[in-house]
Amino acid sequence: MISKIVPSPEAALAGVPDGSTIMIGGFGGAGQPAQLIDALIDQGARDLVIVNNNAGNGETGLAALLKARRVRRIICSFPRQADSQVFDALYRSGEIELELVPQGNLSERIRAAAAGIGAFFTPTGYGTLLAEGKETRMIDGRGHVLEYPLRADYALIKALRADRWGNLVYRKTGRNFGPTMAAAAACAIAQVRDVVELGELDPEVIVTPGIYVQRVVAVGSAA
Amino acid sequence: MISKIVPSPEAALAGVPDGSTIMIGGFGGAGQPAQLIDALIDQGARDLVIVNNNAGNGETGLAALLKARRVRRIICSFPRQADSQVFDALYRSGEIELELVPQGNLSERIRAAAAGIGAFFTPTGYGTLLAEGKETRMIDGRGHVLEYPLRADYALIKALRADRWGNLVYRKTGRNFGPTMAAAAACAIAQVRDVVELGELDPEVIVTPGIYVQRVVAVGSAA
Amino acid sequence: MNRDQLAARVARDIPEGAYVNLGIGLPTLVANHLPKDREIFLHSENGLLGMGPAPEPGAEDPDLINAGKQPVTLLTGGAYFHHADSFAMMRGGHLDICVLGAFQVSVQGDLANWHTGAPDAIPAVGGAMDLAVGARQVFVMMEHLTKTGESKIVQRCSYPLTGVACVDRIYTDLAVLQVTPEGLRILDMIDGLGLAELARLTGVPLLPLLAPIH
Amino acid sequence: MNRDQLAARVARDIPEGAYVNLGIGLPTLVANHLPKDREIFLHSENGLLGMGPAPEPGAEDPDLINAGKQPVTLLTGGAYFHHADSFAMMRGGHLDICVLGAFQVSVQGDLANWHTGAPDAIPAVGGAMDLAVGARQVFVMMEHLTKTGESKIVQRCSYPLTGVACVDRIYTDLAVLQVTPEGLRILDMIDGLGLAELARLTGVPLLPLLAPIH
Repeated sequence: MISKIVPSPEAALAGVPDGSTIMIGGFGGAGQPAQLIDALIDQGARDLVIVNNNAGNGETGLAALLKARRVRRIICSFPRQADSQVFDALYRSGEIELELVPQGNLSERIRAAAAGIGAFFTPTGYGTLLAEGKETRMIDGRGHVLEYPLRADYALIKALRADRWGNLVYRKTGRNFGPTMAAAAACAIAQVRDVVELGELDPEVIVTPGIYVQRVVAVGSAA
Repeated sequence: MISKIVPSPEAALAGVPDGSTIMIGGFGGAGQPAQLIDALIDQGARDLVIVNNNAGNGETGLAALLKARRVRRIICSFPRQADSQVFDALYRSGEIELELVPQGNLSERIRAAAAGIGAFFTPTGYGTLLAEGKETRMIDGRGHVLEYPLRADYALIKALRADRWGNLVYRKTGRNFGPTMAAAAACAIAQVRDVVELGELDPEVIVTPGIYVQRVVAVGSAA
Repeated sequence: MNRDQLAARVARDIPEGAYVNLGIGLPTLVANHLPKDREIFLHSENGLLGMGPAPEPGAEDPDLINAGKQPVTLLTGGAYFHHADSFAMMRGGHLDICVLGAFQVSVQGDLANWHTGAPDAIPAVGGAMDLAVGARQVFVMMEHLTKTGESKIVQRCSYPLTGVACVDRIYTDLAVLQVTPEGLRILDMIDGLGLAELARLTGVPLLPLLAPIH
Repeated sequence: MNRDQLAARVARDIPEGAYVNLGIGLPTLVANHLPKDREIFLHSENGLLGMGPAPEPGAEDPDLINAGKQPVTLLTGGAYFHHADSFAMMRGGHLDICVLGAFQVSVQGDLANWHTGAPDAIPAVGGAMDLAVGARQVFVMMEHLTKTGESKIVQRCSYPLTGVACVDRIYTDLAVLQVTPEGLRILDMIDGLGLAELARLTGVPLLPLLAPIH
């Protein structure tokens, strides 16, 4: 009998090696896998490449991971915010690399990795600083930039409910990057509020089929 | 007050000009918009380009449209079947053009049109007859073919339920091409079993948001 | 024209049934001025369509926020989707209108709104470039002049671009201008401002109002 | 080895927890032989994961079919999705195994299974090319010889290709062969068949069994 349920965030993060590329879901607080990020901090892997929409807020979560000097490089769309002081300081002192990607290209590169697309031409970013050095092409009279898939070793995401096969449903705008990051990572780890019995999730309504999920941990309403 | 509901299949097909490119959903009988196809036959537009997974079965539906000599060209993945005699005869006599596309490339080209992707490299079909004449590229040591988006003037699809904003949910494997075809067409027309009040479709569960749907017709359980 | 008047002016041009994304900052104000008798569908790029107003105090839901990370509500009939689907919706040309703030807009419709280009600035782009290229019509909404009195409408942007030739219309506190192949055409001006004065303040050639558009 | 024995032989090599697509035709038989004590997830490219057996007569649902357009059921815990998502699942390398029929397989693992190449044939490809490139392991399941006694395992395919160097393992009524950079290695043979006889029937060089694999 297959069960992807693990007993704790610690167990969920077991075995993450140094140098891993890790996608972290969430947009603002919505969909942010806070317990998994804390477990990653405790777990100790370093020299990480992180993919997230932002680059940490305040002093907790992703910002705390950065502050612990565990991240070599961050790939994101919107690092600078009012409370991104940890990232800002590391960036200004040259202690972290930044790859800035327009948000839709970030999403689509993750989706391309999930979907086995080798590369794609997108109009987003054409003619801007963020396309410098990239291959471009006019298609139907419009400028496009060639972008490549973004894969990860791990994805840490947050969903609402899961079953033992790893099927997931999300809650409101907490869905955001979860489904595509899960599918783009070799090992997708989901923290959920509840684990339910197989069959309690309506097959019409499952957003992430279990094929994309390797480990699930229930964290209760703390999530 | 916005309502995309139209009173009949005839009204749903009003104004389709000759020469239109029309996507038709369905895989086998599942998700096949039979009433809309019949209404297209009645409507009279000719010189059509049809996008469908198949090329008609038996003597009804798409096969009847073909038999009426209304289709100039068909873009599909699996034309030849035990009961595709109408297509077979037209093809052998040179009366219809065929563009044969691997099924996943067909889906992904429709999705690219919906998603504003200019072109994409796919491994599917590389090194085969269906890639002849196409641009290819090695990416990470693997051969890829460059494929372009497939857009349509109209999409005819079948869903289970809709509301007046055009939000749709589907039923089981009847979902198939519906969501992507709706989003790839300038005018997506959905036949549904039931029209429900706004708010009766759970926002977590809507598969096709109304932005992708222009006309909806309820056909009852005949669908 | 103050910020609310400007927001009301933009709102007036959004027709019933339009699918609209309102960018972060000044454009957000437009939501407050949409005519109540029109059904207009607001999109937020973090994954919702049919965005409603801010919740009552105390009714905020941390899982229901907009692209500016502010708590919002969902209208009856709205829907949620994931990020890649949301940006596909934007990039695919399905939104009728997006309204964006700007540092500068050029006469060709080039947009600069994400980066000052200052050497020590930490850049952040978010969804700005996707909105710029994706919507059927891109409206820019901004002050006509900088705080130091320079025109934000320019022959050529000096700030790094967000998108090339992507802006369709510019709404400022002084005028409404349409980007056309011939140049910027005046659609509307505030009362009491003359064409010569507007042209002087703007510093680029302007084509006069052709005829009333409504 | 008859068709059912062959299907049982393939089924034996599918481990618990595997995500598997069984192609149309002969591979469909594998489903009947999967060990009942293993949870194995069957995918069908028209948009379901967790496919169950055929329904009882009279319980067919026209909206619940497989890629062969036959009525099927959904297991408890299964899920539906749309076509583009389904092919993304295949192309993205998420399926552990797909089992395909074939006209020919070459020693390099080239696969020909969609088109005879006959000049008057009407071609039809369906999802064959997507399955060939997408799954982590591609198993081919076929008769070793054509009806006229020619080997279907060839130095170079004469039929049009479905995919290049995509096959990992070949199951026939005579043997199981692994495609390796050094050539085809024998993993298993039916009782009573000698290596020399297998090599003679096959007509291409074969590498002998190294050691028991289990």
